[in-house]
Amino acid sequence: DDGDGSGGDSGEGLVVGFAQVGAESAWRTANSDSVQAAAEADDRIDELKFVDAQQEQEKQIEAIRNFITQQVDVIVLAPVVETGWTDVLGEAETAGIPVVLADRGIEAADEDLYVTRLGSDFVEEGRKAGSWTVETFGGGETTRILELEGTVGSAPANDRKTGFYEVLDGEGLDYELVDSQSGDFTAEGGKSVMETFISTHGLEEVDLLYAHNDEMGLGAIQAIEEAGFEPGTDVQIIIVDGSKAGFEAGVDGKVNYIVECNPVFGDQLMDVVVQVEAGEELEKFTPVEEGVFGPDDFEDELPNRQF
Amino acid sequence: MSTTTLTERSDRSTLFDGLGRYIPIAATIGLLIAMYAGGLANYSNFDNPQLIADLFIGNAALLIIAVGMTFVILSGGIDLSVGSMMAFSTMALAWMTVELGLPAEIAVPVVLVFGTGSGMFTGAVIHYFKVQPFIATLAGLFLYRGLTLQISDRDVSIREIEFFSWGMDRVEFGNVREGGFSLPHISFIAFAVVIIAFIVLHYTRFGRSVYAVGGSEQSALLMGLPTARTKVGVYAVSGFCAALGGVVAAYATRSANPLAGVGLELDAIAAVVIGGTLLTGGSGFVLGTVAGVMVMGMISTIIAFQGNLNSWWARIAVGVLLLAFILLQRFLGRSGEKRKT
Amino acid sequence: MSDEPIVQMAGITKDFTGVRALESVDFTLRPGEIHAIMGENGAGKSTLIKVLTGVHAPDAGRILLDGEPVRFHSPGQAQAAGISTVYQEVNLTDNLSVAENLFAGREPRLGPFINFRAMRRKASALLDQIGIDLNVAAPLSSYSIAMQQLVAIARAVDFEAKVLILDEPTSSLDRDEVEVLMRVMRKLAGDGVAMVFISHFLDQVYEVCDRMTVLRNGKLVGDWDTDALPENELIGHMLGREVETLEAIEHRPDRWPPGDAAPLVSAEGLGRRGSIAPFDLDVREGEVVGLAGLLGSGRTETARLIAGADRHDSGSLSLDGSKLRGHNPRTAAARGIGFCPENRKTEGLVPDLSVAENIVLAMQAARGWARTIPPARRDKLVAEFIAKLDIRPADPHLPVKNLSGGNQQKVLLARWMLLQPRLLILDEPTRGIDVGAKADIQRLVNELSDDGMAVMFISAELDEVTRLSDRIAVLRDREMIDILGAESEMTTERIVDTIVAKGGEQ
Amino acid sequence: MNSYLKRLFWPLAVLVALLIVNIAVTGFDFIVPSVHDGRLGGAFVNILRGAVPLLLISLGMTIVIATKGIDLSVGAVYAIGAAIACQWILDRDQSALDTVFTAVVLALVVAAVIGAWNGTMVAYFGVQPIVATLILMIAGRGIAQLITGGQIPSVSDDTPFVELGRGAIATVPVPIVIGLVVFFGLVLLTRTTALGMLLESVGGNPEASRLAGIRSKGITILAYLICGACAGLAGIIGSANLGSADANNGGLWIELDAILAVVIGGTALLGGRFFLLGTAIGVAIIGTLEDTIINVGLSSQWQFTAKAIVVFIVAILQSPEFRAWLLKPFRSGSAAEPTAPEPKPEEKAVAK
Ligand SMILES: Nc1ncnc2c1ncn2[C@@H]1O[C@H](COP(=O)(O)OP(=O)(O)OP(=O)(O)O)[C@@H](O)[C@H]1O
Ligand SMILES: Nc1ncnc2c1ncn2[C@@H]1O[C@H](COP(=O)(O)OP(=O)(O)OP(=O)(O)O)[C@@H](O)[C@H]1O
Ligand SMILES: [Mg+2]
Ligand SMILES: [Mg+2]
Repeated sequence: DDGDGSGGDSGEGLVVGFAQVGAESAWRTANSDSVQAAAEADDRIDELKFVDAQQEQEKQIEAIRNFITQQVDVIVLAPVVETGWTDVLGEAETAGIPVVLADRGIEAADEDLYVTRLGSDFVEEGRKAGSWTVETFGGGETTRILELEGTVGSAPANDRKTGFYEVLDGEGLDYELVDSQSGDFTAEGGKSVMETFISTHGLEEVDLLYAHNDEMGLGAIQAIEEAGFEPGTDVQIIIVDGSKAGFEAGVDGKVNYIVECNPVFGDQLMDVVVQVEAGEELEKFTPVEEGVFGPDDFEDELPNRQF
Repeated sequence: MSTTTLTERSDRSTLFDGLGRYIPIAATIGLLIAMYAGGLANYSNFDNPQLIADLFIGNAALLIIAVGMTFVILSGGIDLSVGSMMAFSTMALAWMTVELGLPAEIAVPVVLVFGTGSGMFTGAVIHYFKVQPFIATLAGLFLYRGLTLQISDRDVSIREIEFFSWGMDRVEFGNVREGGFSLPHISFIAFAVVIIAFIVLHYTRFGRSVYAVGGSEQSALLMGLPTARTKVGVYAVSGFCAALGGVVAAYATRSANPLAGVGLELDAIAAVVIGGTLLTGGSGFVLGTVAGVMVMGMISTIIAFQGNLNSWWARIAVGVLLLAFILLQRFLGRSGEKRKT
Repeated sequence: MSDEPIVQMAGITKDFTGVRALESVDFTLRPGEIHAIMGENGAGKSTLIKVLTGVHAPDAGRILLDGEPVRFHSPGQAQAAGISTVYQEVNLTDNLSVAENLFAGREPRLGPFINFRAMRRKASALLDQIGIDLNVAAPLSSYSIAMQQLVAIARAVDFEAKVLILDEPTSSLDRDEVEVLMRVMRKLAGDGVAMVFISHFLDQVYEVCDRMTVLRNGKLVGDWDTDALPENELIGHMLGREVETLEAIEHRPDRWPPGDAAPLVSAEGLGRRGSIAPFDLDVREGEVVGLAGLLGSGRTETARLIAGADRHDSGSLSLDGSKLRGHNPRTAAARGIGFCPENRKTEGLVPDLSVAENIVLAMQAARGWARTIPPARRDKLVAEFIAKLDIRPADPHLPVKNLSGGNQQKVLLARWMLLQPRLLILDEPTRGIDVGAKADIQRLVNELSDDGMAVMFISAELDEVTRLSDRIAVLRDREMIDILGAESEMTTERIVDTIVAKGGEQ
Repeated sequence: MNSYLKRLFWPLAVLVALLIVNIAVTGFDFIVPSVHDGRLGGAFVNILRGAVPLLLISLGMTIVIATKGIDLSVGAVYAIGAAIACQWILDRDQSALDTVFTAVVLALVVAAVIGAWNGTMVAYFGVQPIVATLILMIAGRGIAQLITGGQIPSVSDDTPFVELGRGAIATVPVPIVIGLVVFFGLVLLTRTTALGMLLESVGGNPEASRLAGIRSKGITILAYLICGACAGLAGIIGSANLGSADANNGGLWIELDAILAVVIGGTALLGGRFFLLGTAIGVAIIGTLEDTIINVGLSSQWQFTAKAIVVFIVAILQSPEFRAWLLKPFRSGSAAEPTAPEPKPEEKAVAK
């Protein structure tokens, strides 16, 4: 079971199948670009088969089956959801094709169906945001928080929420969640939900806005400005992702804290893919390097931003 | 009395009138074959028989739902709630078996009965209160999605439930490695649904009333056909199929995803229409729907084999393929049709 | 004939929004009798039938069937209770085959499954009985309205019902078919079936009916034995006034010296494959050209080619001697050719639009969307034509779908008369129109042609064609076989002879 | 006219009910506009402002639906309009007025051309409207992403372009002004000319319209063209409001909301009569509903359910059959019908 099969393609490099979630955000397209560019540049990789599943698990499963039929060497999967992969990954295993997870993870019970996962830890991102909140507001009076959630039901939304409150509750911060609504991870959603927040609750009493991603945060900042408040001052703002636009807002003093979620891990992924194909032993989880940035770091970090 | 034949009758057209309605589906199948041949010529491993089998694995739920949709569209209606209903059914199954600890043997019938019942309710609202189908079922689209999210806003695993492991057990046709193929049980569920639907539509009174109502509801009523029963019936069938699609989805992934099947109703409608069924009702075939689903699957297979399209080129490619398909179908259909206006 | 009534309707009242269609109407039907319901367009005949058979619920009144009070909630229930009906507009589903239409809802079955073979066999046998020969497996849509009407009748007759209702079954039928239908009706009456017959053809009514109930403006005028009510009295009851009978409109001999003027429109070798063989035909200003032929002989096709509704694939058409290019309904209208199609429901009216909008539609189309007809002028024109054609109710804002069949036909006529075309093509304009209105329309055709308008007139009633036409083109088998012009030739007998003779030649 | 007002009654009633709920929860501030930076604000004004893109699309959709069509591609055209405008400005002198002008015109023209293409597919190729527009619904977002290269182009806050979304004319927010202009423009276009009647005629009976000499193909194309242009304009306003264009999520599923608004407003999907004012009310209902959910304090999970319930209520209230059914017990209770002798016959009819 060496996977060389009738690999089909003439070259000796690897054929990799990549089942991407979709193109739902700038983060995601930056991620796709990074992986595609890395594969292109890498001599060890002969071809990258890229499929965009438009956020549907059914389409991803279909894509994996097609990869199996094509007898690719390695399958990279960025799962839309955590559960439901048992059968199709089992099929890949039977066909002798190793699977690498990129970005999101899958349920623990299926751990032996993939070799390793390379990606971010959304719960950890939530925790990072939580820690800064505790640090910044701890000890004072009740911290009043507004939250802009991601798409209802999506893993990053759920995990970033979980990690955040885990720390807040764990550290015993005295806080009140004024309101929490989904802004669908979009600027449009962030802005309109924020407008409603402002007209319903006002901003005078609110201390912190926690936005699950950049775009919603940026949308909300506009709403805050249009209502005559100063984002970053009248209300402190945490955003997750760390796109260029997010950092620019940070430089302008409109954002107070950025938790990075790094999409640019194409090169790292190619290394992992090659290792996996060679049968090397790997840790189950290979974290992507990700930082956190406060007001002092924004200026310096901005030039390094790739998306 | 047959001595006088009162009307003049030319012998022309009798043959054609019989065959004319098969043209769209013939065109669909022809184009499907052409697409397959194109794939064969361009991609290695495209000749693997499993590739065709896979069309019926990944699209088993879609096929079932599209069959239900065929009933509704043939009757001149439309059902937008099927995607949400499917997600809701899967989620409800997960909730009943995992949270409530009900045996799956009970949960599955409950879900199917609920799907059928809510379809009947929708149908009754449409028929008796004359609410437009598009709107009544759009309310369903929102409602079932909302209920699904209220059960759980994250995916739920049901792998521990023994019952759901049956669905993906495979039946092998020849050795897969030596050019055979295998199909899981869920594909057979889908085939069974297609066959039953075919028989019901073509060989039962209910099926023929569906066509009659789709042709002209007013006339069907005046002919004394049970239009109320028919209209309520088609939505019940569609609700049942959507719920069954949910059960199949539960089998296929052994998990429930609250955002599953978003936009699935449009895929189903597209499959039905590509299969030659007219949205105005009264004309079409359930076997055309099978071809339609295969076309949708074949398009994504080709894109996966092509493999070098980024997200946007992939979308554009799907659009262009659909366009080519529909225009060719129109063109072939027309040149053959040449019927009286 | 037993005297115990099988159907009794008493005090039936039915309101539609804004219109009182029936007001306290009584109606009695006895077994074995053929009972005519007479009245003008919009008198409420069809509504009475629909109330009886469960299409509409009455607002007041009671219905007894066999002495038992009944209230049907759908035509299906009425059918199940032994009342079989052919409604006015052909109500079959034309996407299904002829056989399926004949047996819809009562298909022969094997177990739960329909036995198509048996169904087709029975269908052929049934059609054979009333003397028509169709491909029962072909979709109904491939046959003309007249054929569809026959199929609808066959379906209703086959129910072996206690009560058979025929609402204008003969409106598009030829004499021979009507003959057969009447034979069937008499036979059924002999078997004790009670029948309701609605028709605007008085001769037919007098030929088969035993009794008549007359309605006027939704109210009962009375009922009479046919023998006791002479035709002019009947008309008086229907219209509520005395009118000159139709016979007053005589054929005007040699009004138009043939071959005198230059042709206005002339077709040379005009034809379309599969629809009508190439033909030559001239129409001169002020001339009425009739088209005669049996069902499916190609009259409609001839008209459609000249009107530009279908594209011709051979020959040419010229207007005032110059060849027409790009002939379609729009350019035809612009060039002064108006076309009233035979199927007003599918080809004529826009059901949701108001009477006024339907009337001005063609005129507006000719002006383009940007140039509206000034409202004042429009209202005046509409009012004028509503009065001229006596469209009832005379409310221009009513959706046209709420009008009775005959009044809808008048709306369609008004649409084209408004345009004052040079050639007006009327395909079955008098179908389903009451005696009074029919006389009006015939008089109108005469008037128009006197004013110099050319008219092409198609009707299933040969009398009508001969009476109005200056020349008659006779069709058979989708071919124009002769054009009769001399005064001596303008008789029904001559037309029939022509058709038969040419048939024999082949 | 009377029946026209009757049609609007139930949608208006639902709208008023929603407003009352909001006022009850958040006080009169909800409805009373306030002024910020020389621009009207306040909850309700914000709702209206935010609903303008939906309004524009729904108006265009109304016209397409009048021809018995439907346009699923409006969401994608919205994204394309937004993408073209933002990308064009981004690559040029952002503060120049003529850049902005060109960007807007370009986006509108492309959107109109896409609409015309849809119309051509329907009118000339005889493709069913749902299918014809489904193609662009899928491919259109790809085209929008192609334009933006998968990024989310953000224009600077200084460009006059953003005034289209955020500015004010005499304190009235620009989007509301645009919405009103388009609304009255379309009303005038369809009701003072014969266009409205011809659209209804083509939608009500295409064959009869053709035989009456109407250029039904041209009219159909025009309807889709207007709809496309409206969707493009909606995209421009939406992206101007945000200062960025999200090709993937901009206007996502807005077609469903638009169709909903049209139908709530009393226009039937079967073509024929259309009601632009009704559509506007439908849009106001949908816009207010989303805020109501937040104001009442329901979580995001409730969004769909609440929407379903309101849609259901509006739809069913509009049904005369339903109202008759509701009133039935009261009527027969108060006075016995003259046609009372009933119980037996039903059994009889069914028994046979
Ligand atoms: N569905 C309806 N809605 C509103 N008004 C209607 C409806 N059906 C019929 N009417 C009105 O009721 C009256 C009676 O119509 P009906 O069809 O019974 O006339 P009719 O006697 O059959 O005439 P015709 O000889 O033209 O068929 C007419 O004024 C007509 O406009
Ligand atoms: N006996 C028949 N057998 C087969 N097709 C028929 C028959 N009679 C009519 N048709 C079809 O019906 C259609 C209509 O016929 P057409 O309109 O030419 O008849 P017509 O002479 O205008 O008669 P009328 O106007 O009285 O119906 C034709 O396309 C023809 O195919
Ligand atoms: Mg009538
Ligand atoms: Mg004819």
